[in-house]
Amino acid sequence: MRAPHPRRARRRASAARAALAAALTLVLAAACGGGSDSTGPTGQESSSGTAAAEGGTLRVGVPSLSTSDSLDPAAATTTGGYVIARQLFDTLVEYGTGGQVAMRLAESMEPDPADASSWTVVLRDAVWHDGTPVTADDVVATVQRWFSEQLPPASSLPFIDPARVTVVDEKTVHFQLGYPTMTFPDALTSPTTAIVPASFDPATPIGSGPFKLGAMEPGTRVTFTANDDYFVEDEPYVDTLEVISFPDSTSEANALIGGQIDVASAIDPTLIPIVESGGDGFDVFEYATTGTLTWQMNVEQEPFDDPRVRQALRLAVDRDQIVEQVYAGHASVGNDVFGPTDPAYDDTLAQREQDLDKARALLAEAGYPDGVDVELTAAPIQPTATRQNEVLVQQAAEAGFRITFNEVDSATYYGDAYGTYPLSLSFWGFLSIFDQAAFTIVDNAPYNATHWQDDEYNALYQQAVRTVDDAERTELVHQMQAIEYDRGAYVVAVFLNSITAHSTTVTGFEAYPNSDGPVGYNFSSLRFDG
Amino acid sequence: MTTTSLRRGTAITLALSPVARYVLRRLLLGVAMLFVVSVVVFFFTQALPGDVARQVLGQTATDDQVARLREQLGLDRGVVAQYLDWIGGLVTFDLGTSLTSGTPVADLVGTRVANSATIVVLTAVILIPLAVALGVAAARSPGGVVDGVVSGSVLLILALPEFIIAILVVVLLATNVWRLFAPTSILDPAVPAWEQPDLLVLPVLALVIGSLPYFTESIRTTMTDELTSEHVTWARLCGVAERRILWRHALPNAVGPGLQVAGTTLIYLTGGIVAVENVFAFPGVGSALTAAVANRDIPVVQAIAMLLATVALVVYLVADVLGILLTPRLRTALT
Amino acid sequence: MSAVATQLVRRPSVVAGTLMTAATLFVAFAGPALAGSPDEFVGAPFQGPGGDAPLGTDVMGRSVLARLLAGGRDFLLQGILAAALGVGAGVLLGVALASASRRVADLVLSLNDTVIVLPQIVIALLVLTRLGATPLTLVLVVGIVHVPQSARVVRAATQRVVTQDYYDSARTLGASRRRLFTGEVLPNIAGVVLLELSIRLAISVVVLASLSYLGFGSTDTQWGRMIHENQGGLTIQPWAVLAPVICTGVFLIGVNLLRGGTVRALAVR
Amino acid sequence: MSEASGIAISGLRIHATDDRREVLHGVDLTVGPGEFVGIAGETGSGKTTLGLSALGFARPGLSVTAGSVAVGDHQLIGAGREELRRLRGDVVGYVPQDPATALNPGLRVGAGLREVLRAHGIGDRDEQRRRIAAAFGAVGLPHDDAFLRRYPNQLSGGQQQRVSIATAFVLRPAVVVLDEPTTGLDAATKAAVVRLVHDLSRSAGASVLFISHDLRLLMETADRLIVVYRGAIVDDGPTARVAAEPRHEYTRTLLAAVPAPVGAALARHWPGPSPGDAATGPVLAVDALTARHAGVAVTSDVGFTVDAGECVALVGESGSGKTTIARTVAGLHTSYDGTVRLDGEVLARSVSRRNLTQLRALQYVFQNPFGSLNPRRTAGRSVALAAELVLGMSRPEAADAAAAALERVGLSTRHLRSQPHALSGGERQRVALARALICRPRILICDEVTSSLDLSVQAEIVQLLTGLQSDGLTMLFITHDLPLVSTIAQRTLVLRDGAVVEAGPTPDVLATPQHEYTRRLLTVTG
Repeated sequence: MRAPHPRRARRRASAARAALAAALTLVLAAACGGGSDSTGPTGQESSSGTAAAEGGTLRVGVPSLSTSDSLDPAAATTTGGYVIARQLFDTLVEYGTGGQVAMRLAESMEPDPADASSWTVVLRDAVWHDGTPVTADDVVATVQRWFSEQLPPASSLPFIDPARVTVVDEKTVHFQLGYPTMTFPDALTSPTTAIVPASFDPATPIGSGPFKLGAMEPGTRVTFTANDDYFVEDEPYVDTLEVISFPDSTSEANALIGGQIDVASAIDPTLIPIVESGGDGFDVFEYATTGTLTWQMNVEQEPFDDPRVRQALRLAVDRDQIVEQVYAGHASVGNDVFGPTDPAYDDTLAQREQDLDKARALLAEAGYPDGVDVELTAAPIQPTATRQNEVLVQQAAEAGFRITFNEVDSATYYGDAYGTYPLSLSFWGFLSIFDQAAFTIVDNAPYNATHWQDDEYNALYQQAVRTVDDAERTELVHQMQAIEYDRGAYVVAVFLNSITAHSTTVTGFEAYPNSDGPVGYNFSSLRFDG
Repeated sequence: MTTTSLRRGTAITLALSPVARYVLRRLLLGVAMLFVVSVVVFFFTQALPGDVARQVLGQTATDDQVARLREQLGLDRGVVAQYLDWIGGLVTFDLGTSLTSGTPVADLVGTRVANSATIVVLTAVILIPLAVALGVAAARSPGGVVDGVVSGSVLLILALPEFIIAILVVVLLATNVWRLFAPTSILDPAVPAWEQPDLLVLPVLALVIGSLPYFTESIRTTMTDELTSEHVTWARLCGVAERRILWRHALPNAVGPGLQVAGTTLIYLTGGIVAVENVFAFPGVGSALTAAVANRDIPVVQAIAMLLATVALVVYLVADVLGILLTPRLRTALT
Repeated sequence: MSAVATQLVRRPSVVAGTLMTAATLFVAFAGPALAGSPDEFVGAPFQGPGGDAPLGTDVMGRSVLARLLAGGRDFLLQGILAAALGVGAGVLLGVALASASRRVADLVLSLNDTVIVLPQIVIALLVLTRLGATPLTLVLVVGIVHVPQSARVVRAATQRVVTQDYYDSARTLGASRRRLFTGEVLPNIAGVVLLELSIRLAISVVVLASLSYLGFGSTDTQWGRMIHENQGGLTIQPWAVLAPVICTGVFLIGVNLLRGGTVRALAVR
Repeated sequence: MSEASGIAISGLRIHATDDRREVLHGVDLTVGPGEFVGIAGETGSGKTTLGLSALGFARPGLSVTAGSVAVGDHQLIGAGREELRRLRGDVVGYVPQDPATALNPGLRVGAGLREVLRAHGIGDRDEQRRRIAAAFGAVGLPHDDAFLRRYPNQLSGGQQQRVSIATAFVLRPAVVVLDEPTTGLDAATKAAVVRLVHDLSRSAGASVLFISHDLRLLMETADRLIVVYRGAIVDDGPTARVAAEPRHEYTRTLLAAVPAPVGAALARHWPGPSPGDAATGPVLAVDALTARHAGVAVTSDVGFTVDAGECVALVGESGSGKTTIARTVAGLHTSYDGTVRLDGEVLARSVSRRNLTQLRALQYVFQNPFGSLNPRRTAGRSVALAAELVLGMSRPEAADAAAAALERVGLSTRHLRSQPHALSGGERQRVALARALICRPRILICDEVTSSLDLSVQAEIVQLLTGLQSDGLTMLFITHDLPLVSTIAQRTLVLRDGAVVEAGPTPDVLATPQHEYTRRLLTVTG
């Protein structure tokens, strides 16, 4: 279904490019005093979309790699770090395309049938990039490394007791937990929990993942080569994967249209028409995710210490308007609770709509009959963040919230003042309801900038994570969500779509709704078609 | 004893040519200026809010972990101690280590510098002869076609920020109107920038267009002054041919002032490149700078700041020295 | 004076420059009163001209025209203030330098040159990151960038004045320092200062727009911000970007024309 | 080049291109071969425009609208671009007014001359070298390689002028136009240059058009004198005839100005010097003055006094230190050893430390009237401001006083509101005088007040000053023009290289100069 037109355009372009390249080379040679006999253009052309179904070089644009991108998956804190972790390594389990936990490096992951106080993991047959097999010893070493080196997974996996992670046989590991929890698999889907060899050295990262590390230019580009011994059949399809950084999605879209990349992994929703304007050669792959830009109301300060004020702000928000104006329709409304793709998500809660009268009444009731002044602090952590904040300022004004929008850069935002802002905006891309709760809601949750604590909610959570029966657990989760819905401190207004623009020559895109990135950063399933 | 040292001192001064002495004096002054710049840059970077340790470790980090990393990075020491450490490194050409990546700053910034230098030099190589040709042509026939076109486009382009020019160039030549050139400059880091000329076309074009008016206008003004000067009038009255007047009598005198303008333009290019690099996703100094500021990678910010200051100093020095060497009045005044 | 005025009026470039400058200033300063709400949503993002939005909609579906009218005043005002601040400080410093002793002047001049060598983009980014991009910080950052260059220009102009006989004449008549400054120096460097001001104004506006593009702009409705936030949609709704660009451009061309015309009119004299 | 041919200008009209104003009104002038013609006229009279037309050239902004200029068979008006180029330099040579700006700063002097030779087809290096040596030799310049490799800025003013003369004569043109070639040169050099031109034209048989505002100079050198006034030739004839029987009123004015006769006292009703304390000693006493510029002494141990009602002249060539002395007295030059006393009281070095009485007592009139008036102030305001500052008058009082003062220096009230740029040089100098006189000074310091004015205007100013002087105004009069002092100063000091070489009553100094230098000054100018 490819029109001949773009092809012709491309050929014309390359002729012009070659001519210009020659001219530039001449100028350059003159500038350098002549001696250079460089051959001008390099392999840029050879890698373009004429590849066969198998092989080829896939060039993927991502928003902003950074110099702090880590080659050690456990230390990854950045987009780039996650991207690298997903290519080089495997987690035991992952969130699959249906939003359910799926096996990855694990063949099976089973709880103690009674209370989930211990879990047994059986590994599939896989080999490291150096050809040696992946064994139970590696898994144990990985876990113990987290705790001995105080790496981030150590604090996000409080239930794991490193001393009681034991090798059963070459392919089996037994986890005796500090306390029982059904969140065990969820917690091990994060790319930071990827399994590394016992002899792991971050300087020369060897993993079991679909790709091996090629060249890395920090903050600019990372190149991977296919791991031919990968355990998923046929994957990866391409020989080489280049992940290229762009400062914004405009240049990413331009590069796609200009034929410099094959996939623009994250596109601002308002720019979809740009890709469409590029002609028949381009398409957009889009799906709903659990990712959300959520407002955090700090309950330790006025005015959000009063639940009525929190409800008032939630009622002031016109969610449909945000979806239409900020996301041009490419998002879905939220209902102040997290995890819409989680099987336990309560979709019976009434959709919260804007109700300005009620909001004003609640504010008055809380002692703010003339409205209230609030400072909103936020960073442009997502392309749409600033716009979403501007809309909130406008919508809330009608309900009596006089919001001053204080925009800072993200290092400032996450600096020492983080957690002290009366009102702020964060992006959460958590994979499940439990994951979200553990990180942002319950007692000791590390990211809880709202400081909201609810004993009833915490108790329900503790009970739910220990409940092995699905139906029972779902019921408890519904109760948790009802509490959040009634008196929580987050305004969950929208869930974002993952929008990936790509050349029509590339296929194999799959939706990973509860994922932390476009197509779950699973680039191994992508291939050139035809 | 005093006489001997005095005499030796005189001998040394006498051994140096006046130009060399001038250069030496300027170099010493330059070192002093760089020292002041280093103090200013250091203390401005210290004032940045946020914390690189937290930036590196991410939000999940505990206060303990942050404190440990800060200690490891040496951020827990006094400001003066940190400054002395840094300046001590600078003196030995050690730019320090990037806080975020842990790699030496020189490695991290090296390719970026080479990339930016490539487009700046290419721009200068195209810009300077072009501006001289246009400026001379405009000055030759004031009110003529070239003059009109030059002043018109000078006006128009002066009114457009470079990033707008860059965006328009992309729309026109890379994406929407014609797809002639690569819209972004995603250079392959494994290959030197100058071996990927197709990716340099548009940034260089945008920079040339953006800095052409100022330079052309200056050349035009200088050349107009020269061509209306008494000595050119007299040369005409002595029967010297117009062409000869242009190239032999007028242009050499315009070189000195022209060099000054070229220097300023070059400095302006290194500063103005930031926005243009952003448009093209160009992996250069400008984008490294904005990223380093955003990540609080202070050693990188400091290194880039010192680099830009040094480049500015050297460019001004070279322009001044060449200007003196090429302007007999100034050169003989030194003697 | 009137001779200069006649010279000015006779030049088409000056007339055109005045018209262009005046028109943009009118749009900018009367605009906020004429504009509909710049924040109201009138359609989907990046819609072409039509209906409630004669110039189409912006990235959030607001009327480009309404925002254009609302966003000029503060933007131009920032540019004007930054230029005034920079040149004002440059005048004080330049005049002080011209009348200071050689030793002091040399020292201050090399400090001045040091500031010229300082990579201003780095300092601007650091300061704006530290203090946030508010109208005040932007004016300060952009204004201060002008000081060293303006000081140099003003110093040269002042030196031309203080070596003139009329300056010495005023001294022999016992004119005070203040009187010498306001009576002899200022009126005679006024032309240079005005030209410098117009150059700095143009640079300020360009720099403000560029900073805004890099994400260091004020969050208020302003032309610079319009360029920044709608930049991605240039190819689908060009008006959202081009309208503020054209307005800024017309203003700058106007200022430049006025400057060029004035220079030539003064030169004739 | 060709046979001696002379130049014939006829019916030449030149217009300004912008406002169609006619600058030359149909001029006819024929100059025979070898003839030395002096062209006199005041600034703006059109004499330079006439001179340049001999090269078929009009300054930008002017254009030839009628008439012809012929040198031998060559027509210069209407000649093709290339033909004109070949004629210029070869058939008609030109010596510009100011060699400092006319010599290309980027060309070594030898190269500059070579450019001209090359332009006229003399490309052979040896031939070029021979011609350059001859040309430089003829004007008395060295022609060794070291000299030829010098840049113009490394030459003295006199040498620069010789280079430009050598350039003009190198191709032995039939006609040479010299445009004020002696302005800015000191008396001795001036005389030498004139003599040189004379000799060159004789030996080359070239017709010379020598343009100058210095009538005295022309009368001494030219065979024939032409007076240009307001774009027309008003007098033309052998020098002796023109001097004896001028045919035009303007020529008579010019001639009257030449010997600078003692004019009739003009303004009898000057208020006169303010009543000082009845000191018996000299009003001004300068003692052991050694002034320095950037550490270098420019005067050495100069001492003199000025008594009340007396005019003392300081005479010397440029660089003799006379202006520095004047500026020291006025408090504008502060780097010196020695003392300056007013009524026996030592004056502070800097003008800013002197009190109002002292400021008022010493008034300074500057050399260049174009720079001494604030261009942003009307003439009336400039004068009134002085009264406000020094006499503490209110604004309306000062305005009245200024009107009166301007009237007394011969200006009308119409000038009150004039901007300086709308005034002529003479008018400006009168304003400057009025500004000084309104303060009723004890001593008026006149620093070369006439040197930048046209001859006829000079006479008027001198007349004004002698009037004031005979009214009893005390003056320190600085000039390079020795004859001028006879009409104005009681006593004269002759300065050379910063030292007084001769001093005494003016008649004695002029009549029986004791010092060789004074004699030389007198011979070259007198």
